[in-house]
Amino acid sequence: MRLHVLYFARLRERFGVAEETLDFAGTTAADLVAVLQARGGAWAEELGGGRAFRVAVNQDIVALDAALPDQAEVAIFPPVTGG
Amino acid sequence: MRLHVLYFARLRERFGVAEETLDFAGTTAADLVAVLQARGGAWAEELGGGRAFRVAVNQDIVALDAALPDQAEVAIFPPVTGG
Amino acid sequence: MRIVVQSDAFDLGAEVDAMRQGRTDIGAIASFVGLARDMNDGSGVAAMTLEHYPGMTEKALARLVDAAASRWTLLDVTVIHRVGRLLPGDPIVLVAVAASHRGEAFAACEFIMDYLKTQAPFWKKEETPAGDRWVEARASDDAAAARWNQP
Amino acid sequence: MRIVVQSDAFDLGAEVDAMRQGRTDIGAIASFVGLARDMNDGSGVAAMTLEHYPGMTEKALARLVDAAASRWTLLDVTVIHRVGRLLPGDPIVLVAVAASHRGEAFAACEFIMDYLKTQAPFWKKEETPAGDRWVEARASDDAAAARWNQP
Repeated sequence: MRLHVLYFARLRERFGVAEETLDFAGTTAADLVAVLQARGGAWAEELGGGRAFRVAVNQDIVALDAALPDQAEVAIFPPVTGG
Repeated sequence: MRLHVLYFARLRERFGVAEETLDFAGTTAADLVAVLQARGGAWAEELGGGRAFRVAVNQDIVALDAALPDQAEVAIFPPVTGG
Repeated sequence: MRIVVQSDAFDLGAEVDAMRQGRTDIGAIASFVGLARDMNDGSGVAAMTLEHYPGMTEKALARLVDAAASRWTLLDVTVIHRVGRLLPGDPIVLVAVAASHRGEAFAACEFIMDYLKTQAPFWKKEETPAGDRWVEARASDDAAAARWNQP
Repeated sequence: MRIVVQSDAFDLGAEVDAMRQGRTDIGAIASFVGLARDMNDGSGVAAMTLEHYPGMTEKALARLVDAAASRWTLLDVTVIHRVGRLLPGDPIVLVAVAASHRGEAFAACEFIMDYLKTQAPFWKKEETPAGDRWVEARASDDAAAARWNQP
């Protein structure tokens, strides 16, 4: 399936990318995170379990076991700090 | 001793008096209330135990056993309803 | 700290702007405006008149603010209460509390309102279709104030 | 219900006046303004920049307001959050809640702020003497939001 993936705040800066379109062979948000983490470097550091992050699918925050629909807009970002 | 006594809101209206100066032979706020209640009519109805009222001495709300100093400003009024 | 009893309307925006003017240490301003409603206790209300105890009122409000300031770390507090005749929709009371953090600002603002409702010498008289009536104190207001005494 | 994300400043007085304009059923308006401080985590802050997730932000704020409206009887809610670069003393966020009674207005206003802090996709970057830094989420904010789930 094809996913549109967005990164925000510290993750956007550390990955050096704000958005990308990916062909994805997995099923869940956790599968996608594993694919990204395997890129190594900042990807492994930020998504490898040491730091908290959040995943939103089509603009709703989801748990990592959530299934990803084809053409989903998936966002990965740090815990929020507005207000 | 001499007391300056003020009445507010419903009590002022029911007693038909906003303030008066009294010569008082008692000691406590309860003694003063007993004197006023003995006037009968609205005084007995409002201060006779059936309805809640508050007593302030020199602009602080006090309990009925509070001693009254000479020349005190004593106010008697219903529970407050501002805000 | 600013405590005012007045018959004129107040300006929430101007009061809050005055609190934060020239300061960069305030993180949170919680404020409350109480308004006259057209209904109370199941009856229409055409207008109300607020009576108070001049002299004691300002002292009682200052005591409430002092109690809040001894309980939370506050940067500024404004309390304005109107007296006289008010129409439905008119603002009656304003409480604004500035603090570094929101939890303190919210708690102190609600605390001051809850105690104002039971401790400050104001009385409301309502004009209803059945005639004028003095508003009775509510047990729920006593309960709201009492919960701040719980551990 | 009014939910806005904007870079411009907002006007608390005008927002609250707009809520009550032409109405006589509102008894209470609780409001909150969060401001940029000159200090955070022990360091001076010269400015901050707020980033957000356009599209999701408005949805997330609407969900918070809906959650509050399903929990308390509310008459109106306004939420305005600024984005972009802000200086110490600048207002960041406004939440105003109108209700018949003050307990509901206070609770809903604080609830919306607590959940906004953990659910709405905004991120702050601070300019400090040691360089720029992303603000870290606080455990105390998670705790503040979690207490609304208690029975």
